[in-house]
Parts: sequence; C-alpha cells; structure tokens
Amino acid sequence: MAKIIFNREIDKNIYYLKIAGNYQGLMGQFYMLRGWTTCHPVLGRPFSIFDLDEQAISFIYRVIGEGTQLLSRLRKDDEIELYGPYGRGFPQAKGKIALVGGGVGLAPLYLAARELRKQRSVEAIHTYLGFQENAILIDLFDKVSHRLAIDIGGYISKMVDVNSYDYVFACGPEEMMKAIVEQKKSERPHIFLSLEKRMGCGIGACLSCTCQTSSGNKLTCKEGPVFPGEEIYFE
Amino acid sequence: MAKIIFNREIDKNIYYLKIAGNYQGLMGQFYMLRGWTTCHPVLGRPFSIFDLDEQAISFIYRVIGEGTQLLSRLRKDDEIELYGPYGRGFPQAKGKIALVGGGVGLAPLYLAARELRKQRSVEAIHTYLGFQENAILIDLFDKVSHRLAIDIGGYISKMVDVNSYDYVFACGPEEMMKAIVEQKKSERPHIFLSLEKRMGCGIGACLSCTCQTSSGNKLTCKEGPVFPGEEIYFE
Amino acid sequence: MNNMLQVQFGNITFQNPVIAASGTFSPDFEQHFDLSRLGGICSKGLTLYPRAGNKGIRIWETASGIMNSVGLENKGVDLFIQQDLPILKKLKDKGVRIIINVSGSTEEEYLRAVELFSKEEVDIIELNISCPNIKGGGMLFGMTSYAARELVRQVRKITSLPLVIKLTPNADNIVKIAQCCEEEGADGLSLVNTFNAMAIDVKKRKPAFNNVYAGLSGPAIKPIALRMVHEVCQKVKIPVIGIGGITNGRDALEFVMAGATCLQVGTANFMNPFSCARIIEDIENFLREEGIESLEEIRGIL
Amino acid sequence: MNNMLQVQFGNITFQNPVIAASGTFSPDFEQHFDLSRLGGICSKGLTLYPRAGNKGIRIWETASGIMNSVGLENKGVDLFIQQDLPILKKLKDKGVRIIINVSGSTEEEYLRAVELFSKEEVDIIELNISCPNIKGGGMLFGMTSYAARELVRQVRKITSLPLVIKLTPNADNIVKIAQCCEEEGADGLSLVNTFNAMAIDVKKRKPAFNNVYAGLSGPAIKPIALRMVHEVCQKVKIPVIGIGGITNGRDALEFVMAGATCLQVGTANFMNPFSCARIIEDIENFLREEGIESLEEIRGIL
Ligand SMILES: Cc1cc2nc3c(=O)[nH]c(=O)nc-3n(C[C@H](O)[C@H](O)[C@H](O)COP(=O)(O)OP(=O)(O)OC[C@H]3O[C@@H](n4cnc5c(N)ncnc54)[C@H](O)[C@@H]3O)c2cc1C
Ligand SMILES: Cc1cc2nc3c(=O)[nH]c(=O)nc-3n(C[C@H](O)[C@H](O)[C@H](O)COP(=O)(O)OP(=O)(O)OC[C@H]3O[C@@H](n4cnc5c(N)ncnc54)[C@H](O)[C@@H]3O)c2cc1C
Ligand SMILES: Cc1cc2nc3c(=O)[nH]c(=O)nc-3n(C[C@H](O)[C@H](O)[C@H](O)COP(=O)(O)O)c2cc1C
Ligand SMILES: Cc1cc2nc3c(=O)[nH]c(=O)nc-3n(C[C@H](O)[C@H](O)[C@H](O)COP(=O)(O)O)c2cc1C
Ligand code: FES
Ligand code: FES
Repeated sequence: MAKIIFNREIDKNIYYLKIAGNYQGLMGQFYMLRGWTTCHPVLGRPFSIFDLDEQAISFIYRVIGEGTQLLSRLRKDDEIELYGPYGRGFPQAKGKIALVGGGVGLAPLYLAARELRKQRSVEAIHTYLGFQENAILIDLFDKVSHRLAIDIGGYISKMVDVNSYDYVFACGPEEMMKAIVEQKKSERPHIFLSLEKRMGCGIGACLSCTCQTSSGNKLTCKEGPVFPGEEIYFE
Repeated sequence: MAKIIFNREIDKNIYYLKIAGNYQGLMGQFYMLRGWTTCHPVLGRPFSIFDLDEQAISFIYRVIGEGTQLLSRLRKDDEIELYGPYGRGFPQAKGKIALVGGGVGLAPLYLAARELRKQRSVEAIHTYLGFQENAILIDLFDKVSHRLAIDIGGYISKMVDVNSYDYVFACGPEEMMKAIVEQKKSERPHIFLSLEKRMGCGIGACLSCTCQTSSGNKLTCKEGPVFPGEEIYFE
Repeated sequence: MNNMLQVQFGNITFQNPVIAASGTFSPDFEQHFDLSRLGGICSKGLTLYPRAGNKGIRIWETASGIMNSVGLENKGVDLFIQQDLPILKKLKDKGVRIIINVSGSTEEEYLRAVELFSKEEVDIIELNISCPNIKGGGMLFGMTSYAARELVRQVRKITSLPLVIKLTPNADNIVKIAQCCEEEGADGLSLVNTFNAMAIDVKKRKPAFNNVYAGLSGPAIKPIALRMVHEVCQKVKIPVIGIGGITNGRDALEFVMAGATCLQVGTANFMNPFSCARIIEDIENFLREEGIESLEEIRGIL
Repeated sequence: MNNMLQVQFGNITFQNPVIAASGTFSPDFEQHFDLSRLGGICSKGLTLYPRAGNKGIRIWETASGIMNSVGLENKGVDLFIQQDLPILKKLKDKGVRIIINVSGSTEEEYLRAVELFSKEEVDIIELNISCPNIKGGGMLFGMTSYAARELVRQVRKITSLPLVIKLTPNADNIVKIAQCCEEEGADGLSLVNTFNAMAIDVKKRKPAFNNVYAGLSGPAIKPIALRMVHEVCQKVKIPVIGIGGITNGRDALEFVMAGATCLQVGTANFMNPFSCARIIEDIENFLREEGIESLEEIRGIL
C-alpha cells in the first residue's frame, strides 16, 4: 500500500496521479495499479510510468471504464496498490530523437525525455504531442525537450519527418503509430512503439496479452510493451 | 445519489455520518446504505436513523466488516446511496420513558428522544447508555434527556429499574436486551426492542430477515426492526 | 410505456421484457417506483401448504453474489390467493403480467397447487423444479431429464394456463432437460435458478447455513447463466426467460442477444430498489441510440 | 517454513498446501517474493506440440471474476523440458513440488506427453481433462464419466508418476467422474477448472471472445467450487486439491474444512502478485491463533 500525494484532474477526464515512495522503473516500463481493496474489479490496470524520482512515482491516465473511474475518486492520503516495474521499455538511443505522443499516449515520453537528456550521445530531443481538444503538460515537456511541437485536432504524425531522426519513440492511437511506421523510408530511423493490450498479470504468466509480431507471438507485458515498429502487425 | 456532509470518526472505529437531503423517517426506522458504486458488496447495509431534519440525515455506525470499512473511507462531498425509510420504528409513548442503548445501539435512541420530547404526554425521558471503553455523543443525548446515565465497562441494564417506567426502548447487544426483558415484573413497562438481522432487501421481499416471535414468523425489516420485548425469543 | 419494448412471449404480450424475479420482489417496492412500468412480476415460490422456511441465517454475501437459504417460506396457495393475489391483480389491470411461481415436494403438491391457480386470473405458471423432492428419494425434480419430463407431463395435463418451467443450473444437462420440457408441451422456459453453493464460517468451523448448501445468485453468476441461456436457446423453439445476475441494461441486452425473450431481475433488486425501472430505461435508451426498432432485431443474433 | 503447514498428499509431502495454479503463475513472480516458500508450482497447460493459442481478446473482466480464452498457448513438451523445466527444478531443490499440467486433443497426445515427463524429475502429473477432444467428436474428455475413465485408464498404464486428474465443473456429474478417476487408479483429484461462460459486447453485437464461450475463474466462482470440492470429498478417498477463487487465507481454510488436502491459487495471482505468499502466512496465523497444530485437525470436518 502506498499513499497518494495528489490525484488531480488536469483536463476533462484526464488525471495526474502522484504516489509517494521510492519506486524503480525505466522509460517505457509500466505498473499495474489497483486503487480499490475489494475483489471487484479483479484485475489491476496497466499504466506507463510518467515520471519518478526517489520520493515519488507518477502516472497520467484517462478515465475509460470502471477501473479508471474508481482511480479518479482517490484523493490525497488515500491508499493505492501498485505492482511493477514491468515490461521492457524504450531502448537506449543516440543522435536525433523524436518522441511522438497522441493523447494520454504522451505518458511514457516524459520519463523518456528525462532519461535521454542525461546521455551524452543524444544530440536533440524533439517532442511532438497531438491532442483532440486541449493540450496538457506542455510546460513539463517543454523543459525536457529541445523542441516541442503541439497539434490540436489534427494528425500529429504528419508533423514528424520520421526519416530525419535516428530514433523515434511513439505512443498513442494505433492509427498514429501505424502512420509513423509507414513513413519510414530509410534504414536510419529506429522506431519503437509502446503498445496497449488487455492484461491479466502484467508479468508474463497468463498469456492474455500475446501479440503477433514478425518474430512470432510475443508477450506485450514482458517482451513489450515497447516493440520495434517494423515487428508489429497492425490490424 | 446523495452528498456527504461529513463522515467523522468519533471514537475508535465508530463514525458519525451526515448526508445532505430532505429525507423522511421516524424514530427506530432505518435506511439501507450503499457507499460504493461497484457490484461488490452486493447488499446495502442497514442503519438506524440517528437524526434527521429537512437538510440532512445522519447515522452512527461501527466498522465491522467490508461494508462498513468501505463506508468509513468516504469523505465530505463523496456520494452515497441510501434507500428507506424502512421498517416499523418505536411506537408513540407516554409517561416515564427509559431509553437504553448499548454501544452503537444508541443510534436510534437520539431521534426517539427528540421525537418523544415533543409530546405532551411524555413526563420524563431517562437515557441509559453503556459503553465498553469510551462514552460518545454524551452532549447530544444530555440535551434531549431529562436524565442521562452512563456506564463504561459494566452492564448498563443493571442501572435501569425497568418496572419504574411506562415505556422502555432498548437497542444493543442481545444479552443487554434480554436482561431488560427479564427484569419486567409488572404490567406497567411496555418494552420495545430494536433487533438486528441480516437483511437482503430491507423492504419485505426476500424473507431473509424472518425472526421467530411469540406471534409467529415476522419480517424484521418490515414488521420490525422494533418489536415488543415479550414477543421475542432470545437464542 | 413505449411500444418499442413490447415483446411477444408465445401468445402473451409483455409491455416490456423485464420481470421481477421470484423471491426478490414485492408490491412494497411501490415505495420506490411505479410498478405498472414492469413487464411482469413473478410471485415468491408458493407451495400448496404454508411453510415456515429454514432456520439459521438465510442470506450470506459472497464476491459479487449472495447465497440464500430461505427454504420457500410462504403462506401457502390458499392464503396467497386470498391476501396477495388481489394486489397483483391490480397491477395486472395496468398491463403488468402476473407470473405464479409454484413449488412442491411431491408431484401431488405441484398438481394441486397448479390446479388452484388455474382458476385464477394469472398470466403464467412458472414451475420451479429445483426444490427438494421427497418422492424422488431426495433428488430434485429439475436435476435429471427423467424427473423433469414426468412432472411437466402431469402438470401439462391439468392446466391450460401458459406453463413456463424454471430450470436449475445444477442439472446434469440443462439443454437436455430444456428439450424434454419442450417436448412435454411447456410454453416457455426460464433459466437459471440459483447455483448450489457453499460457504463456511472458518472461525466457527461450521457451514454458514444450517442446510450446508445454499443458492448463489447475483452478478457473480451472470457469465455462466448467459452461456446456459445461449446454449438452451440454440436448441429449443419455445421462448426463454433469461435470469441470472442481470443488474443493468447491458446485462439485459446480453441475454436478449443470447436468445432470451424476457428477462428476470432478482438480486439486483436488493442492490438498488429501482433496478427493474432502470433496466427498462437502459434498454429503451440503447434501442434508441442504436436505431433498433424492436428487440426482435437483436434477439438471438449470436 | 514451519512444519505446522506441512501436508501429506498421498505419498508426497508438501511443505505447505499452497500451489500456484496452472496458467496463472511463472517463475517471474520471483520479482515479488521468494518462490521457495510455495508448497508447489503447477506448470501452464502443456501439449505435445507447440500451440499458438487463440486469436482475439483473451481476457475479459466480469463481476468479481475474469473470463479467459488463452487456448493453451504453449511451446510444446520438448521445448518446455529444455527451457523451462531446469528453472522449476531449482525450485524443486528448495522443497517446492513441481506439478506438470498436461493437455491434449487426442488420447495419443496425452499419452506421449505424459511419457516424456515420466522420465523427468517432476512430482506430479496433473491431467487437464477439460480441453477440446477432437477424437471424441467435439466432446470434452472431462465432460462424461465414460471419456474420463478411458483416458485415465490409459494414462495410468504408462506412468508411475503420481497422477492427479483436474476436473471440470462443467461436467454432467462431477462426483461420478471423480469416482471413476479414483477407480482407475488416480492418485488425487484437483478441482475445479474454469466454468464455461459467455460475455457479449452489446455495442458490437458480438461475443467478447472469438470462441464465443470462455472460462470463468476468480472470487465469483468460489462458493460453487467449494460446494463441488465438498461433494467430491464426501465420496472419494484419494486426496483433493481445492481450486476456485481462493484469494485469502479464509478462502483457503474453507476448502480445507470442506476436505481439500492442497489448494491452488489462480486468478488471485493477478489481483496481487503476493497472493500465494500471503495466503500461506494467513493460514499459518490462523492455525496459531486458533491453537491448531496441523491442517489434519480441521480437514474435512464438515
Ligand atoms: C502497458 C500499458 C500502458 C498503459 N499506459 C497508460 C497510461 O499511461 N495512461 C492511460 O490513460 N492509459 C494507459 N494504458 C491503458 C489503460 O491501461 C486502460 O485505459 C485501462 O486499463 C482502462 O481500464 P478501465 O477499467 O477504466 O476500462 P474498462 O474498459 O472498464 O476495462 C476493462 C478491462 O479491459 C482492460 N482495458 C481496457 N482498455 C484497455 C487498454 N486501452 N489497454 C489495455 N487494457 C485495457 C482493462 O485493463 C480491464 O482489464 C496503458 C495500457 C497498457 C497495456
Ligand atoms: C435494522 C438495523 C439497524 C441497524 N442500525 C445500526 C446502526 O445504527 N449502527 C451500527 O453500527 N450498526 C447498525 N446495524 C448493524 C449493521 O447493519 C451491521 O453492523 C453492518 O451491516 C455490518 O456490515 P459489514 O459489511 O461491515 O459487516 P460484514 O460482517 O462484512 O457484513 C456481511 C453481511 O452481514 C450483514 N451483517 C453483519 N452484521 C450484521 C448485524 N449486526 N446486523 C445486520 N446485518 C449484519 C451485513 O449487512 C452484510 O450483509 C443495524 C442493523 C439492522 C438490521
Ligand atoms: C432471496 C431469494 C429468494 C428466492 N426465492 C425463489 C423462489 O421462491 N422461487 C424461485 O423459483 N426462485 C427463487 N429465487 C431465485 C431467483 O428468482 C433467481 O432465479 C435467481 O436469484 C437468479 O437471478 P439473480 O441473479 O438475478 O438473482 C430466489 C432468489 C433469492 C436471492
Ligand atoms: C489465464 C488463465 C489460464 C489458465 N490456464 C490453465 C491451463 O493451462 N491448464 C489448466 O488446467 N488450468 C488453467 N487455468 C485454470 C486455473 O488453473 C484454475 O483452475 C482456475 O482459474 C480456477 O481457479 P482460480 O479461480 O483461483 O483462478 C487457467 C486459468 C486462467 C485464469
Ligand atoms: S499480462 Fe499476463 S502474460 Fe502478459
Ligand atoms: S430484508 Fe428482505 S424481507 Fe426483510
């Protein structure tokens, strides 16, 4: 059980949740969150690490169904359970890097930007964020990016010249991620995408999150959620 | 859905819950409370009306199991569902009246005292409250009683001279209520007890709260929870 | 009430498919909503003679479910007809279908009870064949196709009222029993009744219930009940009343898509006394939003 | 680990009765607790040849339960023995019992898979007889006593490893099947596997799962599973592993009082990765508080 520092609605149905504690985790990894003590809902909910330091870990989430609704009711000092860190996050990268987020898909990119900035071999971090109505967390992303581009109501993937980057990390709606991969024309850009799949355990036991990739069935929770863009079959 | 005005821990594991709204109810009646939106726990929890006016209704409850634990986590402005008023409460009374409460069994007696005081035919209201460790709500009861007796750690039933009253209303542990009934030596005291039984519906449909009385099977929720003392078979 | 929700159950028209389930409802719910909005009301389980019901606790909570062991406490058919039926008849006059749930411990008891109701203005007899059968050597009428077939055959002979058989999910093979009931002339089926289940008070080292086993109902059982309704609907032509954990409009629509014509709402009435009314509204809203003109369009589409 | 929790399952001693259930656990849980504390680990369902498992979604939440339709995705016996068994053997060396869950779609497949494991250092073969049987005409090995009896007889002939049969709650008559397995020389039984269930996505007007039905597990099913374990324990002498919705020590103790010797914890591992460890602690605390010296004292007391 951990204590909530805040759980703030930062836009309609989008929450910024900060939990006290010295949690581990790398960019692109996730935790299973459980903000209730009852046997229903049965499953924890997976959320990417938005940020963490020695005092706290935080998440950005959108209210979708019952689980996130229950989460959204939590307040300062309420207790919550979280299990992780799970999965394989984004790889180390160098050169010019684009981070592309659609909606709450921005969640794993902030930690990515923060981690990448610490590395010498990284020349530039350009962050592209697309929103439906309102932009959120712009100030935070601005501080950690060399350049920040925002789009509201359009297609953020169109703003990114994928082939001009050494690495592209993307997370968001499937169409967005697909559009990014389809732009790839050269060897240069290494594209990595963070996928969402229904999960039972989060830790590689239940095989409910299997996704088909060009290198066979993979467990999204354990071998992902971040995969090389070219491995993924979009439906 | 109603809004919580406060939900205060007034003693270890005992809460005073106040809910906004113009609710109906008579002394000894109860409501089914549901302080969660999920399908588990399935059943609402029955609680006697502690107090009500045109702005609010309130309850006093002890944390026992999962349902009351969930209730205890609610705070100001949280929402709660309540259904009622249910049951037959205390009857109209006159003359000298004793109100005897053990622990949170005091809950229905406050409204009883308030209602009875309004009646001309009532000569005196003597309230007897027994507690295991700490006395609670003394000030409130003091204001509505002509005399107030408190016992901590002993047997409150021993302090009551049952036969010297015209009416005795009691609510608390079974042994306490039994001891009250056994004291009765004359025709004079009309004894009424508020019983607790597991309930499904609270409204007379499921027959899960049937209790055996000297006048046959009775539904605790609909024909009770208040019964004449002499009708009840103690186990 | 909108025509959109009207359904045809054999020869009987329901103003909407939502029926308050046996043992979980009473006219006292009028305190909460206008009961004439219901599609139907099912009486509590009635036996020829009065029964005091079971001793010990009668209800126990489980994960998203409840177990009950009421033991068919009821005043017997005669008193019911005198005291309670008149109240139900008033609802009938307002368009609510009245279903009488009949139980018994012997074939004779069933037959005599059904006979008595056959003279009354009720819409449907629901034969509850999942209560203890003394004659059959402790087995239950609804547990095997053989016993079910025998009983339905006899009851069918003596009543011309629409006859719906309420099946138990504890049966050896619910599909086979359903088919037997159809063959014997049942007008419809309702399923499921409660699941045989157990709870133990580990502190006391005793079963929670005096009878050791008791019936599980509520949201917990919905996925199994839905599968059973779907299975049965594939195999019979008579209409089916879907029952089991229906709590909201979505649940109700699942049962319709699985093939049910009507629905019964039981435990949900305890979760919220407006459940039946809300479910009716939810269904109506869904149909409107999805541009569906009648439940026929989506019934049994899977 | 305290001796108090030690149980004897036939000839096999478990350091405690808590086994991580098939398909719900993996050595990766080491991230959360020391796996050598477990009584046993049950492998995921293995088939002779690799299987890719089912398409479409594989997990769906229900009221206090989950439905799964993984479809026995596994790497096949050979690769499992090469890659995964060595990891399990390390736990075996620390006292954890290793149970291999074997499935198949034909009798031959079962036999060849069991043969391969019979040469390995595993403690128990758990025969999963609730998966589709192509040979039997689409029926399931575990659905009827006849099919179950045949399979157990053949498997019994070819292995001297302790053989536990995992029963399905969807069977016609679980008690009868249990008795048949006992007669054919099974060393134990484990029950229950998941309940056949259905979920419909009403917006899409489609079943949630490609396979239409899927298996229900978790707290929701516990009361029914407990009843089945109790029923079976009344009728067989071989030891039983109780399974179904066990989430905490109280649940576990209910199964012991109903007659189970060991317990498997499945879905609860998803609710909380420490579940198995906590359940072991809870049981130990209960025994201490109640002054019970061993689980024998309370096993099957009801
Ligand atoms: C690795 C990973 C990281 C994620 N990170 C974030 C994040 O940072 N911020 C955020 O807002 N969302 C994130 N999601 C999506 C988030 O997990 C779902 O929105 C959430 O589980 C919905 O739960 P619910 O109870 O509100 O919805 P319901 O639809 O009621 O949930 C029912 C079931 O479906 C599952 N489910 C529903 N939608 C999704 C989905 N999109 N992905 C996976 N499972 C789903 C739920 O977990 C639950 O088991 C992430 C998903 C994955 C797999
Ligand atoms: C008419 C009536 C009035 C009541 N008034 C009050 C009151 O004013 N203040 C107060 O603190 N308590 C009162 N109670 C008792 C209160 O309802 C229970 O303490 C409460 O239901 C416990 O719920 P739980 O989930 O915490 O406990 P659990 O033990 O987890 O509950 C499991 C189930 O058992 C039922 N149950 C458990 N204990 C009791 C009990 N003593 N009586 C009835 N059902 C029980 C629950 O309702 C639930 O259905 C009253 C009970 C009745 C019948
Ligand atoms: C308290 C209670 C009493 C019941 N009594 C009866 C009864 O008398 N006759 C009957 O056929 N079914 C009875 N049932 C079963 C319900 O009618 C219904 O079939 C079952 O509860 C499943 O539906 P649900 O999950 O919506 O409750 C009873 C159920 C409950 C919970
Ligand atoms: C995701 C998942 C996968 C499962 N895979 C198997 C399996 O491969 N073989 C098997 O015998 N049982 C399998 N089961 C069934 C469990 O072992 C267990 O019998 C069932 O889930 C009931 O227990 P529970 O309620 O504790 O989960 C699986 C269950 C789940 C939830
Ligand atoms: S979520 Fe269980 S294996 Fe991935
Ligand atoms: S609680 Fe349902 S009849 Fe009393």
